[in-house]
Amino acid sequence: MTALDSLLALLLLLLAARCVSARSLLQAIVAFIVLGLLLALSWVRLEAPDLALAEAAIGAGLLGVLLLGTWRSLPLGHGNERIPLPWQGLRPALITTGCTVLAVLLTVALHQHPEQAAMSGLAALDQLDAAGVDQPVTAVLLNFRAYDTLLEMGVLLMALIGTLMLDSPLPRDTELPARTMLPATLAQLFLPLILLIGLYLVWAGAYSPGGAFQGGAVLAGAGVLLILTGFGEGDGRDGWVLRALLAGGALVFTLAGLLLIPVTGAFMAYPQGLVTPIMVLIEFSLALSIALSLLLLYTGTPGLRRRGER
Amino acid sequence: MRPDVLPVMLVFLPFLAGLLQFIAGRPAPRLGNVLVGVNLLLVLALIPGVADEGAIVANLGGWSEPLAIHLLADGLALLMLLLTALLAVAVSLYAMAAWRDQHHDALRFWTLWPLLLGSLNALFLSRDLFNIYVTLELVTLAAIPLVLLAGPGKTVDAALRYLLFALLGSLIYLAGVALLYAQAGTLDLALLADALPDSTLAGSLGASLIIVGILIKAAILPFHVWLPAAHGGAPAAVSAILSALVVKAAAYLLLRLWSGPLDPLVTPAAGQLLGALGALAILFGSWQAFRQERLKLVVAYSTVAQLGYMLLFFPMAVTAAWQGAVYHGLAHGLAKGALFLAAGNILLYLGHDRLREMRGIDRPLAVSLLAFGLAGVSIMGLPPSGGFTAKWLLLTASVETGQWWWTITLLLGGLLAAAYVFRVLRLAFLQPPENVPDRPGMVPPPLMAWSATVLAVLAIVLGVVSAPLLELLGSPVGGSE
Amino acid sequence: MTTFLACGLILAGVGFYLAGTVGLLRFPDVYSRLHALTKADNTGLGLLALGVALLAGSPRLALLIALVWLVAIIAASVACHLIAGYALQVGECGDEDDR
Amino acid sequence: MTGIEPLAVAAAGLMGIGLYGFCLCRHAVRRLLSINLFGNGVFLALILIARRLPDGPDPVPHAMVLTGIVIAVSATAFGLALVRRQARTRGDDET
Repeated sequence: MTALDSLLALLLLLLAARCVSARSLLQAIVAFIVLGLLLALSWVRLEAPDLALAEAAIGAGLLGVLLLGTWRSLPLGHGNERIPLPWQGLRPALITTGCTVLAVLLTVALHQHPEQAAMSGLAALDQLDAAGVDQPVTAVLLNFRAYDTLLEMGVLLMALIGTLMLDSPLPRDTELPARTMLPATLAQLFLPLILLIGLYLVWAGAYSPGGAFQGGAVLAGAGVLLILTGFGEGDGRDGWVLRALLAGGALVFTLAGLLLIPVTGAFMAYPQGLVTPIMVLIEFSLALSIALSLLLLYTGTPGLRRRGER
Repeated sequence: MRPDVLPVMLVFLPFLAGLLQFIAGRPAPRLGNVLVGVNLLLVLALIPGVADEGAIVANLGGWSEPLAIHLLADGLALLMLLLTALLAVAVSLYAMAAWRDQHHDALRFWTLWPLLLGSLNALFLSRDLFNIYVTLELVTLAAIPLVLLAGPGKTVDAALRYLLFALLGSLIYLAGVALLYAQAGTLDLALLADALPDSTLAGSLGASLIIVGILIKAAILPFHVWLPAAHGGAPAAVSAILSALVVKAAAYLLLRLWSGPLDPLVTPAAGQLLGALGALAILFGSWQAFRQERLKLVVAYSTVAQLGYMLLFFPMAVTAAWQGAVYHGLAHGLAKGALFLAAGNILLYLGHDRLREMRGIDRPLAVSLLAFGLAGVSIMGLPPSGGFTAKWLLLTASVETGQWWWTITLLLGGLLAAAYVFRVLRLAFLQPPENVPDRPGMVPPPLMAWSATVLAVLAIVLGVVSAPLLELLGSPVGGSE
Repeated sequence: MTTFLACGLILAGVGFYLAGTVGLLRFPDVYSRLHALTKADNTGLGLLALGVALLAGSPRLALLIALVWLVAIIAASVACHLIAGYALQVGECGDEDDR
Repeated sequence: MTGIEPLAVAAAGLMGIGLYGFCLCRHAVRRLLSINLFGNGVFLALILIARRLPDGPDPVPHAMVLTGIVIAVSATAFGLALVRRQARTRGDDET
């Protein structure tokens, strides 16, 4: 199977080189998206199917749509540039040397294996019984290292606030898709399926690959599809319910951290009998926050509405 | 109450306030001001515990050692928390006056600022490598929208450049974390030093990547290019936070990691290299500050220079240098906050901050100029200010270790600082030309003038109260005595 | 026997993919490229799915594979339709530097 | 274990190429792409590291990757909004 790995590695490197060196920005973006999908494929092979799902949905899918939309909003020819080749000048030569040395050192470093296995990982697998879920990654994200996830939700929220301050939504498609009914029909056909998969992923995260992040990303993808096919669009206004849902993921952690102190006497520790229900609550509010945040990061607007609605 | 509730509160309460403000959708400056008050009280309440026991540790989630995330409040963290809390109070009062009539901007400020405060507290309290990565991102992504408050059209270039460098810096840091985790199998700073095997390539490369990533975030010399435009272009209250706290947080991490988990991996040569970068930053930044034509850029380049002093700990690595570097961080934080707030007042009054057209503002802006002058005393390192104590400690260290070249750097840096501070003051006190045009701006309200002055006075007072604070700080964990 | 058949199907599928890819690379304009891609690749995917389903061994998995195949060809044909429509509307795009 | 792991080479190569692109590209979208290439290399490295545990992949690096992806994507989305705003501001200046 090393042959397949070698092929994947080679393709990844070629696509990365293409992404950096393509003269047209569009081609660079396309190379990046394909690279994301191949990366997801390689992660499946590395026993990380849930991460592959996240990379395909968020890293290649959602970010890809966003990159393409941004490219379309730029003036013609914007971002087309030819970067200097390594031998065209001193600076490129030095940078090439530096980056090559770094890559070689990293390769060697990634082949150095320590004597003992990772302590934290072993501990996480050891204490899985007490975590309230069976899936180790979900247990780490929502329980063992829930604090990280809280902070991460903060990052997501602040990236969204920053984006909204710029008041630069993605331009709406006015000319193209309206001509044909096919995408809209397809969206109607697939939407229930996508929603089902999204919710299933959130739910299944407790015991099999999946979880709030992947589920949220798939739900956000459903939203993107609705916008692309003309059923919905970004709205300049927002409401407190929407804002509460956006902040909900971080808020539920914060409250769990603060309110449970008198109950359990510890911080961000969930009382024994209630672990599973609390985890489910957290997981669904996280998924909803993630889905809405990603969707609004895509539209670049504070609110959403159905097309044509005032 | 258990003492380990305090660090948890310091992170969670600001987050709660920020989130509630976001949901509420209309600005509540009072909530923000209550929050910074409570924040200061919580930090003060931490002092006796840390003084008695050396450190307070809170375990999040109650899991066992290699897995759990801990919050750690030791002397170093406590001093940074104290600096943050003091600045937070002054900046919040200033901001309350500055954004009184602007609904939208006020809402954004009072949403982002508590979140940034919580993130900074979280960063200072963190004892976990990956946690630090997330808090660094959190701090950056709260800081950049705050820069945009000065008007997205004007600041978008600076913000974009800031974001690009910050993102690259944190991913380089993360690459280092990955390598160290591969070697040690834990992310906990307290366990890392023991768990790392001796001198492997992976360990050294990981440590180097971590340090380079942080250097980019801290805007140390070759990576300083994003700082002046971002700090110079932001609104005054935000510039004060960015210069005094946000870049300082990255420099703090360098001190924290170098003297703790990375101690077995770092070499004296690396220390000399970092010191050299610091020295270059001091000389280059000061010279650039002297050459600028706009007041806020003078102050921003001064930050590039002043951050260099904190790096002088690394080549010397003795207790005096440790204390000097940290003390310099505190003194510079307070003084730089005062300088930016005062500069903001001048900008408000004149409508611009071009140095050559600044003359004749001594009477209407007396209080702000007093703040500028007092803060300048600390920046120059004249007694009895906090800046003087810091430089004195660093000088002592350089004599103690026999590394005379840092003595020269320190003296030159002081001279150059005096040059750019006096240049500003001289222009401000020059008599105005005969036909003074009508001033378009307004005299800043007393709250804005005095919040700057209070910070400047604190920067001076810092020089007098050094003994108890230095005792609280102690000596570097892994370093030699 | 089943394994043998499955291998044959998968190999045939790969052959169709190969042909489609060659077509994508060698054909001159958008329409003929789409022609090569959709026809050859959909057949290739069908054969591949059939082969994998035979190997899967459980009806549940085979059903899932059939679902994947169905969704993939629907998506592919709609995408093809959109690309062709766009090409018709905007005109042929050049190979390089189209924008 | 002996021999070279191809995907480890790919991880290191992605980081190298990403850094190269960041240093030499001028346009902000290209620099964002380069940063994401670097990030993808880091994530791949973390997943490789997670495989070193004898019984099943190590969930801690996996969680780090998941967190990292969300952070990288949201920061990139913010960056793209900045690019759009910058292009608009420049367009207004020219007219």
